[in-house]
Amino acid sequence: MENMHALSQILLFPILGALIIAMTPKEKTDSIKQIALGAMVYPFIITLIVYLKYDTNAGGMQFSEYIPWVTDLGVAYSLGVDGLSLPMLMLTEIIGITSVFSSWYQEKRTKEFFVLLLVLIAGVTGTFVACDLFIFLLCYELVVIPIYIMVLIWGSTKRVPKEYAGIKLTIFLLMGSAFMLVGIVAIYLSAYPEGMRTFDLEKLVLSSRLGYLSSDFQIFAFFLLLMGFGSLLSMFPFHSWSPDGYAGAPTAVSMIHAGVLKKIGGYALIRLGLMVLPLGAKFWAPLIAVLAMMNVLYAAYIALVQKDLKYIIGYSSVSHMGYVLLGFAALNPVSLSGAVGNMVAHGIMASLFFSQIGYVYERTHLRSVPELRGLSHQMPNVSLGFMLAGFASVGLPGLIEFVPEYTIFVGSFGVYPVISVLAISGVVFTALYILRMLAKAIFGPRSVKFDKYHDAKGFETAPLVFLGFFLVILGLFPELFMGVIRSGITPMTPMLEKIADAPTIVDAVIRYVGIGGGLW
Amino acid sequence: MFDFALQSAWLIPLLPAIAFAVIGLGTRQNKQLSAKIAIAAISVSFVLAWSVLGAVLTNNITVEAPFIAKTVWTTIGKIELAMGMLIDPLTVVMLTVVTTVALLVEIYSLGYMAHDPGMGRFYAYVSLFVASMLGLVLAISFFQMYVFWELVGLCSYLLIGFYYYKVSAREAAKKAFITTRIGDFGLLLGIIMLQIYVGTTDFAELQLQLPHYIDVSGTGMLTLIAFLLFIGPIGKSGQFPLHVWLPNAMEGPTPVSALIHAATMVVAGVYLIARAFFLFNQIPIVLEFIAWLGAFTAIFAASIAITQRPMKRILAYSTISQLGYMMMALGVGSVTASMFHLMTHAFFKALLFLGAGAVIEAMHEEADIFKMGGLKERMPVTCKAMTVGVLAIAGIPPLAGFFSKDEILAAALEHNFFLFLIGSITAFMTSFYMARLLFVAFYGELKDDCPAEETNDFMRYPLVILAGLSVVSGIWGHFFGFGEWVRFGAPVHEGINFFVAFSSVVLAAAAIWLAYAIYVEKRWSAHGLAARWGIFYNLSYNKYYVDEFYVIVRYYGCFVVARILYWIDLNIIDGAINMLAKLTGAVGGTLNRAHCGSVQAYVICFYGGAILVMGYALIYAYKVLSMAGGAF
Amino acid sequence: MIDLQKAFELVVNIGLPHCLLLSAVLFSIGLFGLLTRRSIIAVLMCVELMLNAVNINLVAFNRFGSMPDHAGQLMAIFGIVVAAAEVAIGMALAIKLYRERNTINVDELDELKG
Amino acid sequence: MNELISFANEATKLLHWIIDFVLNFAVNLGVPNLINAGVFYGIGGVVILMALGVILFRNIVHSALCLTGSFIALGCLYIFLSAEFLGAVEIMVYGGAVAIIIVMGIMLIKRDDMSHSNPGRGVVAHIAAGIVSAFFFVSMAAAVIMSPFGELGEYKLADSVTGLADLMLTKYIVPFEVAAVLLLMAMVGAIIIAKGREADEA
Repeated sequence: MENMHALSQILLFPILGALIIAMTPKEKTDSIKQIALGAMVYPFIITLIVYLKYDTNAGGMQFSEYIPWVTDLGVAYSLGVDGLSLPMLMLTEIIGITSVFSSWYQEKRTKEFFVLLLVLIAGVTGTFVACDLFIFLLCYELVVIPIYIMVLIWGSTKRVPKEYAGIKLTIFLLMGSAFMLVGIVAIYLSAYPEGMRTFDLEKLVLSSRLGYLSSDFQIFAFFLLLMGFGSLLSMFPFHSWSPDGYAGAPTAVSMIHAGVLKKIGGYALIRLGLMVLPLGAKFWAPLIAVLAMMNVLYAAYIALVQKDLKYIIGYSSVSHMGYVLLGFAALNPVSLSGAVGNMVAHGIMASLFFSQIGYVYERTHLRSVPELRGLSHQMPNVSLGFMLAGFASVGLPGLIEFVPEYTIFVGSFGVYPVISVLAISGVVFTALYILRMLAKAIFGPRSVKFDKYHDAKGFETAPLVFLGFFLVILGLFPELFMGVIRSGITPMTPMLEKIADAPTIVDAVIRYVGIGGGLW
Repeated sequence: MFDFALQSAWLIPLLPAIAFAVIGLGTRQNKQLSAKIAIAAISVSFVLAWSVLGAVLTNNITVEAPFIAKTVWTTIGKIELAMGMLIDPLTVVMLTVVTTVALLVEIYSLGYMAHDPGMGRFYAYVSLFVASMLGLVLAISFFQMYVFWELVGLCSYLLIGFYYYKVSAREAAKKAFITTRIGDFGLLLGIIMLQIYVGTTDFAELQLQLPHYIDVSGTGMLTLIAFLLFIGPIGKSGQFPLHVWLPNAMEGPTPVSALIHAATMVVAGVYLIARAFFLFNQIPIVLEFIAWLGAFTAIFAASIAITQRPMKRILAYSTISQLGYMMMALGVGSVTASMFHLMTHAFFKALLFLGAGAVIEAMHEEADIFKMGGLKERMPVTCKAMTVGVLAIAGIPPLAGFFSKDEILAAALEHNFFLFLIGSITAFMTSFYMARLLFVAFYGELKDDCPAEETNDFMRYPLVILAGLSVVSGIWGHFFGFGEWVRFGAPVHEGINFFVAFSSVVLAAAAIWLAYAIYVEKRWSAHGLAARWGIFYNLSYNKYYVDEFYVIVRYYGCFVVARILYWIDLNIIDGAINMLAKLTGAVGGTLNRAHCGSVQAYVICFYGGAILVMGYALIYAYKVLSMAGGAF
Repeated sequence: MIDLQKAFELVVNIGLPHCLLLSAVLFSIGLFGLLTRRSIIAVLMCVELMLNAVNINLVAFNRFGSMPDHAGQLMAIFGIVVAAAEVAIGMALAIKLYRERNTINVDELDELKG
Repeated sequence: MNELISFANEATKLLHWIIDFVLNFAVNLGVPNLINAGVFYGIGGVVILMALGVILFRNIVHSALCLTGSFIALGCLYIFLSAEFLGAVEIMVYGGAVAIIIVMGIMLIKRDDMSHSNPGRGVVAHIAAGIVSAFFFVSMAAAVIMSPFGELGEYKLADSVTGLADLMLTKYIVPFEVAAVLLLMAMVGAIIIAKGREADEA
């Protein structure tokens, strides 16, 4: 497998599929769908094989590929996966294939839809397998365009027009990429003297480890990255795109965006922010922790009064990202593995939610909780999906979210006790809004107006079966993904111990205000 | 056989779990088959559980030397999260009680649920519940306990909301889950702090490390942890002020009320404290708190139960009251009394609930006891079983409640006289309202339009068996050394404290006589009494307005704050971003005017720019050249 | 005083600067026409003038430059090729435009207006 | 006869001497440069006048005529700059083909009154254009004048046809091919654009 270019296959197969679809006549919608499915099934299987073959004992980058590209700039087509990116890659493929399933009845401009969808998936995949920052940026930018077009053409207008939603989503994505670009270029320029410069991640990490990046520079550059990736991860107060965007976007885009695209923010914060700029990460960590707590509570509160299903899940995802940020901010191996695990868990959960909402909306053209009543009478399978995702969201043991959440709490409590307590109280609010939604939309008396809609049957249950399977299996056997994540986090332990005593923003403020150690 | 059962005790929770999976994925449409699968699974678990009891008795497994087997579930950082089984007498009591009651309830449900289209679903949920509950019982660590603690909460939610098309059931389920969730939040916090400060949540390891930890760090943090841990039981076991969900939980099918909300799940809190008593025992202040809160809950709930009218609600408040009793027993330091009462209570309360279910079904879903009457003639077996149950809970010797309640009261008396007093008053009230229930519903005049008839066999035999257990379990426990076996600390065989026994029997008899006088002989008018004690009657009848208080808290604490935050989100945070966008738009609009559309204007601009660049280049070149020695 | 002899020589000894100046004059005339004419055909003609001015430069540098080959002329030929292509397409567009809009005036074409 | 011959010789010698003398005199006076200058300024003057004609005539046919004249004069200039082949190409391609294309275009478009067929824009546009082009000229001229071209060698170049052919078919073969493709594409494109939609024809 090492020499079979597995990662290239995973990355390029969807693009190949997109090309083939582009050459297929647009009337042949069935063939288009089959090609799209094929273009996702193959990489999914390869990813599964890679996942199972990954040697967690050895750890580190495996399945690496390296082809020099622009040697003058130090750019190379360099791919590889480690314990951090492999779960995210697996997640991407799971959600990618499911998004094809749940777009199966997309009748409007089928051809263009699937071309864009496959390009989108390829872009997201690329960000996770790239070992070269240039490739990373390239793939990230590749993602923006399809999203905008897809929201505009296949989106839906509810509280805000879909054009507004689309532009908001895109602007925030681009804003993220602008900050990120500046940050990455700054790192690129500072890491090595001219002539030795490189975009290669491992070399940048090495440079940081050798002390080429000064503390002040790290603080500055990390701030840029935090703005970029933070807004991508819907960090408070840059979260407002998330509910609006999801509400406007078509099902598949919501699934991919909430499921994986958002996670690029968290992934890159760890991969780039923490590994290359550890001192910067340490400096800003208390601020991130406070914002994370705001994320959790504030978004959970707001989700409580939402009426639109997609808004509830949108705010819910903002709330869950707060846990990820909290896990990041605590900066210890336990909390970090929890953060990565939570990203995986939330990805599967959120896309299950969105696929079920998409099914209901496709049939009834309703998303408002007060109008949807007693759906479980007509749609038991869809209701099962809602309940699975809902209880996973509540953090019920046996479903995927529990172990990562517990891990984050254990990891962060020792570092930020007060913030953690507040964040943990989020589990109560999560239960409040999720159960409120379930109670109103799913349970209750039968409403006759839905009798004409049939339940998800046969192929329509594919997203539920597929995501539900992972939701339960990874919940019952968390070692399946937590083990891989651990192999990615453990090598960072010495670095984390080294920065444990580095100054933070709190120290800086204390010094600035001039209150000496005596008072504190 | 016994050794095999001990080694394979993990099968006890696994079999119902498999039954859940099979029913849920395959046979839920087929009612009879689903029921058979579930009952088969629980029967095997039942046999295994009793075999484990045998194993514990023969293999000399005691509280000090439990049988532990575990496997690593997952690892976070360096912390290994293990799952496994810890078997000691405490576990065995719970195992046998849970499997026995569950088996009887599942058989009873064959009759009770026969006409419900959701019977397959019912058996799936019940199987999942039994599996989770048994997992909880076998837990080796706080962590494992929390995992299954949440799962039983889920099952409780699903089963309360079993009639999901009823708005009241749906709301009750939500309320139950969220109220217990508040407790779980405290429990989770406690467990996390235990993990961080002590380093483990494993019971056996904790027991070893705790003295050392206290030597090093004192009990300050441990007090906080113990308080937080106790919040979980407050929610789950319906202690004041988180008891509000339990009466509403009666919206579920009656067998569920019997199994989950009377006999097993709600006592999980008691079990947790008993299991971790080595921890609580280190911190007397928490124990004191537990005792007083338990006592308060007991008398509080009993005082509500006196005036309630629906049969199941009376029983629900009775459950809360009895749980308070158990908590009080724990608080005064008597694990034995608490667990003993837990066991006997499980039997007679399940009996009462199942009987109530039979009655309510016979009355076509009419639950108000004042609309019943004279059922003794129509349902003789049920009536006899119910009478046994009532006498048992009232503490009439030699029924089960007498022994267990006496043990609690004796322990309380040893600890603090006021606790004993509260306990005794509660016992009096309990006897009164249970007798009231019995007299109003079963004795008195038969109403003309009463549709009730004797129940079918499936429902009758479990009642009889439970009645039998309610009679004998107390005697067994008392005379065959329950106290030597299930205990904390040194084994003490407490004899009957005759002062306590005498006073409680007198009180119980007086209460029953009082109920008889009011409701059968009509010596005093119930209405007249209610009118005379109007304030107390209203307070009690309206459950001290706790529910209303929660509604207000929920409305102002959650929804009003949430609306304010949403307004902030829309108008301030989003507003700032939109403002930024508008500003950009305005700047762009201004610049836009330069785009007049004339190509030639663009060309002018282009060449103007080119001239500027060239001019700059020329000036620069001129400087360079003049430095080099003359331009021309 | 101006050295008359030297000034005379400067004017009479034709060299690179003279050609470049001629090219500059031609280019500027073309530019002026480009900016002032309304007819698209006239604009096109002015563009041709500017292109030719460029070609003068190329040839002049080739003639007076330091490389003894014909590369400059070759570039001029390529320029001519491109200009020919450009004029063909430009005329086609102008005709098309006239058919569609019945005008060839540049100032009436303001689709670019933002 | 001998005398006659010797006279002739003498006369020839004299003639040679006179010619030598005149030539020497002319060279000493700088006459070749003068001729060069005369030719250059003559051609340059024609080019510039014709170019001015292009932009100043009101009748677009006259403009086109001037353009052609300007191209032909430029062709002469190229020949003067010893780029004979290029001069021929210029006259043939620009003076012939391009001029014809433009005239054909004019014919296809303007059929009515030709006297005001080449209108100008307003005064403001003229002033702006004048300023821009004047500045542009000044900056270019300044650049030319400031540049120290120094003594540039004058090489005796080979025959320009041979030299161009050598380069075109060896070193610059790829641009040559590309130019060929470009022309082809331009031709096809021009046809398609000018031809219009199917619907128009139908």
